[in-house]
Amino acid sequence: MDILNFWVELGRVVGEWMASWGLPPWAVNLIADFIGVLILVVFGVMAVIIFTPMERKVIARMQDRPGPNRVWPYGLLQALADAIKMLTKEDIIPSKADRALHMLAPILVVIPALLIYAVLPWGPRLIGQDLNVGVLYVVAIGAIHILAVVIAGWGSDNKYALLSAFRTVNQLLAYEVPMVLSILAVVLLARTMSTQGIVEAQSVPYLIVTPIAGLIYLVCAMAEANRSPVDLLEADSEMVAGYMVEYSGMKFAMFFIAEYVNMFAVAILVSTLFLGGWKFFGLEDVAPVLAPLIVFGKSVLVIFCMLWFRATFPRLRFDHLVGFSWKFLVPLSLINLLLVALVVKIPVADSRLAPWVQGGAMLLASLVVMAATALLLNRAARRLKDAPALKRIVAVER
Amino acid sequence: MQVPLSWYLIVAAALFCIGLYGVLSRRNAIAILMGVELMLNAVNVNLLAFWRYGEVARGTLAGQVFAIIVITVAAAEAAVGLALVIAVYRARRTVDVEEVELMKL
Amino acid sequence: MTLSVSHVIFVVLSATALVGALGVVLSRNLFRAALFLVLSFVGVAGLYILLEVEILAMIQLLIYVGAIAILIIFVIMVSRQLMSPQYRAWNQQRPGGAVVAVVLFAVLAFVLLSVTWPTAEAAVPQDAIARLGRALVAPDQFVLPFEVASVLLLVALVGAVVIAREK
Amino acid sequence: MTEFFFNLTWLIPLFPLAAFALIVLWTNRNRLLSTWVAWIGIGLAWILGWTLFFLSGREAHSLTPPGGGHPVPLFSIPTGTTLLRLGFQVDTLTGLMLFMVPFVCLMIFIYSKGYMNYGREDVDPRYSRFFAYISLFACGMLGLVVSDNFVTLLIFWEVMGLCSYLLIGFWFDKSYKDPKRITPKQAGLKAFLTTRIGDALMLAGMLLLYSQTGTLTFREIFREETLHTLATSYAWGQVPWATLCAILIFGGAVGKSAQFPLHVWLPDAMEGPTPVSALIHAATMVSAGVYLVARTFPLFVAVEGGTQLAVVAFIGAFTAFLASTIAVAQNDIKRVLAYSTISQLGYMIAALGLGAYVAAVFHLITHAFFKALLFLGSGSVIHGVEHGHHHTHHHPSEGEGHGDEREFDANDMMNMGGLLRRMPTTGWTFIIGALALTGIFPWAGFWSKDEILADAWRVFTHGGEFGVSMGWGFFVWLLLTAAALLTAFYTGRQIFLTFAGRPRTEAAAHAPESVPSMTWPLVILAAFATVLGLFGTPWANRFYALIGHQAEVMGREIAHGEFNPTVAGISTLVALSGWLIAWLIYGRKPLLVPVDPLEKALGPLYRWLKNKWYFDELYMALIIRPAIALARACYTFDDKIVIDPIVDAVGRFGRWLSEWLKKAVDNPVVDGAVNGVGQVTAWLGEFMRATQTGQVQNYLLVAAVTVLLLLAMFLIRTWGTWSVWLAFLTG
Repeated sequence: MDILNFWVELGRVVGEWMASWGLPPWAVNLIADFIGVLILVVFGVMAVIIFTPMERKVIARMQDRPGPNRVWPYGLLQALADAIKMLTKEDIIPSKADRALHMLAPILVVIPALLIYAVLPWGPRLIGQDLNVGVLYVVAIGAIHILAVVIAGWGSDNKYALLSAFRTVNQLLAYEVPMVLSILAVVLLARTMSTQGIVEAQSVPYLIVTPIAGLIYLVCAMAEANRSPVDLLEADSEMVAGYMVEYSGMKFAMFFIAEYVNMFAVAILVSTLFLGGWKFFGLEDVAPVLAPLIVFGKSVLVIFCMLWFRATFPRLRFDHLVGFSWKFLVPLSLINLLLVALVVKIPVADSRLAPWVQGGAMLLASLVVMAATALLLNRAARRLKDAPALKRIVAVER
Repeated sequence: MQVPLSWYLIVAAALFCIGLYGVLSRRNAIAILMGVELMLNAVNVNLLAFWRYGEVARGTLAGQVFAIIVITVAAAEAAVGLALVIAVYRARRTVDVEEVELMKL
Repeated sequence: MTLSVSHVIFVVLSATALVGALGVVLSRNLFRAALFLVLSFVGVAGLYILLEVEILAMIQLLIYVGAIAILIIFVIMVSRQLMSPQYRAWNQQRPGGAVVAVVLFAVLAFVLLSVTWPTAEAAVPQDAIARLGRALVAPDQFVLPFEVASVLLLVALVGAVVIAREK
Repeated sequence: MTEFFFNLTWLIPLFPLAAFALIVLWTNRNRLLSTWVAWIGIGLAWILGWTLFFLSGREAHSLTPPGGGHPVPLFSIPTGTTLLRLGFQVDTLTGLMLFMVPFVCLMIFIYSKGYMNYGREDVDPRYSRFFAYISLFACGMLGLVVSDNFVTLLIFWEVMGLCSYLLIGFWFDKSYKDPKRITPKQAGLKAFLTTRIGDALMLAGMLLLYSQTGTLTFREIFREETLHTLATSYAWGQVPWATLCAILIFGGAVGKSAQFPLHVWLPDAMEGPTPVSALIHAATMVSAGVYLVARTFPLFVAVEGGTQLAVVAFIGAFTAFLASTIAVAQNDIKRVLAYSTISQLGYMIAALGLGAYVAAVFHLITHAFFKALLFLGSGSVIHGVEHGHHHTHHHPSEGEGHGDEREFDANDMMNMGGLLRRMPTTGWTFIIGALALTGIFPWAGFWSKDEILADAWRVFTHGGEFGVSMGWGFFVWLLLTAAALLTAFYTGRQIFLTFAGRPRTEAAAHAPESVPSMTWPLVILAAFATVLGLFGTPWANRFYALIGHQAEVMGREIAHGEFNPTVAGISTLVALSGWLIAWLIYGRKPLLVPVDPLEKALGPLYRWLKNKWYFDELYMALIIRPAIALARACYTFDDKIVIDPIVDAVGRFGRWLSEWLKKAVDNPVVDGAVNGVGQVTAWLGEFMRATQTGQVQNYLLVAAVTVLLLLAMFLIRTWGTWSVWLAFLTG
């Protein structure tokens, strides 16, 4: 048994073992698939247990306070305690709410979050299902997530919840457009929509090749995953808890789980699309057994960045948020897409050199565009600063 | 063993007729729009089924392309239609197609 | 006639689609109707996967569920007071519509069942998506409809903004 | 290369036309831009014009008849069975005109900037429009000289007519306290209508030519056989077509070149801005008449010793004398020059009437330069005096009084005096122009005028080439020599009154020298007025070499003008004595009060001359009043006696008829039908209305049912052949 290729070998061995019981092949496949799904789901849900303490601790450190520290050890099992508390809470359904929808929403919100894990690559040949439309699948599944949130908002018979549902449609649709466009840039570069194929195509991480797409995707992914500072759907200070306001106990836990599962999925997607996935300076070829760890490490890095954002930036105003997408991200991602489409058409005689030449050209163009963007933003900001209305506000504040 | 083509076609026909019924009998403009979407879906099922059972052998792609264009048209139709609904609703506080009859003598 | 897994899946999916469709036209509550619409769309997307056009299935989910259905729900939420019981959901020609729909279905089913349809012998090529992409922009194939469709989208976008904008 | 430039001829009138369009449509808000557009337009025309002039001079041998000029066809208009070929051409005569016209125009354009007070607060409010008009004017003249047919020639001719109307009446809002004095608006109208008489004659001549020859292209009309046919076929009696057409076309020239009896418009045209006067009376419009005769000269000489030449010679000589006499008694500095122009044009016409083709064109060219110089100089003087007047108006001095009770006239020479010290450049250039005009050796006027007189003398002594009788030669010579004397006299009078002595008004005392953009054109034109004559000396006559062969048709040659010491001596003597008389009267003892000593000396004759031989009054009594009276009579007849009753009767009948129709037909039949149709429609509408619910879903249901019915019909109809249909579907 090849220890360096442990995961794939393990699957093969288990399969052979089951076949030795005399099961027909389709049953073996079925059981294997079931086991795989189970692993992925459990692993996804485990994200809550891993990342809740991480978030609380990291943010606490950034805000110069200890964070949870009662539950052993160092408060790291706080999540478990919370889970137990929630499970024991009373399940409340508002009397005038649409009961069926109210019940449906928590289920519907978890399902798409977990469905995404089907196409996340953990290593060479280590993937739930290598769909040839992988990233499109991810985006499509995201649509169901929107639906679930809207249902939750509608089905609670609550003013804030309904407002949150409106916001959901607005925000998530707005951020879906630049997200798809930046993914499209990656697809153009990799010439495939399969997640596995995209990882394999990255001789250099795409964050370096097309930083614009990467950053846009990160921002959009945060908006889609409803992370602070762009968590306008549930903004506590504005609409209590948004679509979750009427949910309690187990159903609230479902939303909670979904959020972290989503966040983890997004982090893995970022690392897959832009950070090279399971590739790490050739280590994955030497020891495929380490590939999942590489992916996990990268994802943790991404999640750390998200937490960092959360701790750093104040929450945006809603019209600013939506305007930022339509007026800034969409045009920028369109320009970026245009750049990519042009660059991949650069003719290179030596096919081995092609990715390097194109990548270099792409990076150069991206830097130019970014510089131009920064310049334009600076201009706009300065103009804004000189605007009479703003001057008045500044004067009042002083 | 494959599913016969006629099954798809019958499902599509059923989908189409249900959508038609919705379009014919609903009063709410949004509901009518939903019926239209159902009918378009039925058409798409037909297109893709015919593509799978006929065109694949010839290696052409007209069915898929046509389906994509139908989806595009559906999206455009939904956008404009819903914009109209919103405008009508804002002006007249109703989206009942029988009450929107200012042009009628 | 032997039944296989794909037959079962087909039945499940088409049942989903048809139940969803019936829900759309029969439910009084428009919000639920829209959700049934989503269900129907998902069922149809499943049918597409069964037809081995995954790309169209994903587009179906993305556009129909992610955009059109959500938009419809949005408008329904905006005009939510119209769902109170004092508003009539159906018009007078409901029975007539039902009869027409049923008869039409009967005729279509009769015709469809009388015809011997071809079966799919050929397998779907591996590079179907790439070929679809190329066909859409190939000058000798579908570039013109493609461009016309994009112009249509643009026009619809601008038109929708203009129509729905508050004066 | 030559070919290439010749083919660019069509550009020449296009440049000023483009400038006109640009100014009118776009730049009229920006004065400086308008100025430059006009300058560039005429400047390009000038460059191209001189290029063509030199090239045509080099190619002179190939541009002479019978081949004619280099054709530049533009387009053809189908006229029934023939084609009317329109186009341009270049020959040596055109080249010569292209030497003169655009250059003088350019000088005038440059001058106009200063004259219209660019950059000062009293800048003309229609400044840009002025440049647009003069650009169009230049276009008209340039187009005229390059035309190769009567149609385009007439078009450009009329463009100039329009422009003269617009420009003479440029200050159309000006009015005078003196009701008798003609206003610019009236002057423009007068110029337009008077020249219109000539134009009508010319149009008649053209149409007759067309009816006889079937063509209006010069090249084809001036073919030997065509001319021969014209000369030998008779309109009526013993009048050949050639004579008739020539006289009619000459009518156009009489109008445009202000010859007796249509000369009355030109002095009044002085109401326009001075650059316009220079443009009209030196470079363009009046030259057009002479050019027309020169261009159609072959037609004039087609008939040996015909009446037409006698008419031309008589009118020219008489006009030259008449105008010079009137000029003696004018006080308006520009009117003197105007009559001088008429007189000099008379010289040219008379020369043409004697067959002295080269001399006439020579004089046309030289005259254009020195007359432009004189007009611009007088404009500069007027401008200076006006500014002097403004100056004193702003700072009124106590001693000056008479400027206030009557309107100050800056054109009046009696208000000037002693300006040579105030305006040296203007003064000296004006004097150079005057010397050229009076024909003092060696200035240009001497050579050209002398050639005319020498030719006249030669006709008297040797007989003319074209059957012109000797008597005409003497008559012309006598009148022209007398006119030369008068010319020298009134020119001297003008100089002494304007520049010599002491200022007679405060305005003249404060008159400033004009701006450089006005004086530089004067200097340049003065240089040309000085040297131009040297190209036409009898010993080395370049002009003869250039255009001498232009008029050689029907096998006749134009004699080379030879130097005649007798004639030259007489004319020089006459000119000097004119100057002397002027000096005796005005120069020796400068005037101190604005009263002409001539008035007392000549008595009634002076009044006769001052009132221009009472031509205006004569025309008023003979033509205008009768015309108005006739119109009145016609109106009365029309309105009161014949037309009105008829109209009334028709009206009454119509009313009666309609009343009857209404009762008999309309009410029972038509109304009934209309109402019936309406009722049926309304009833049908009520009936059909039920189906028009306005509900789209209703329509859709109907559509669905229809589809179902069709489907059912199809199924039922093909029931028997069901299997065939299936086969069709599956196949």
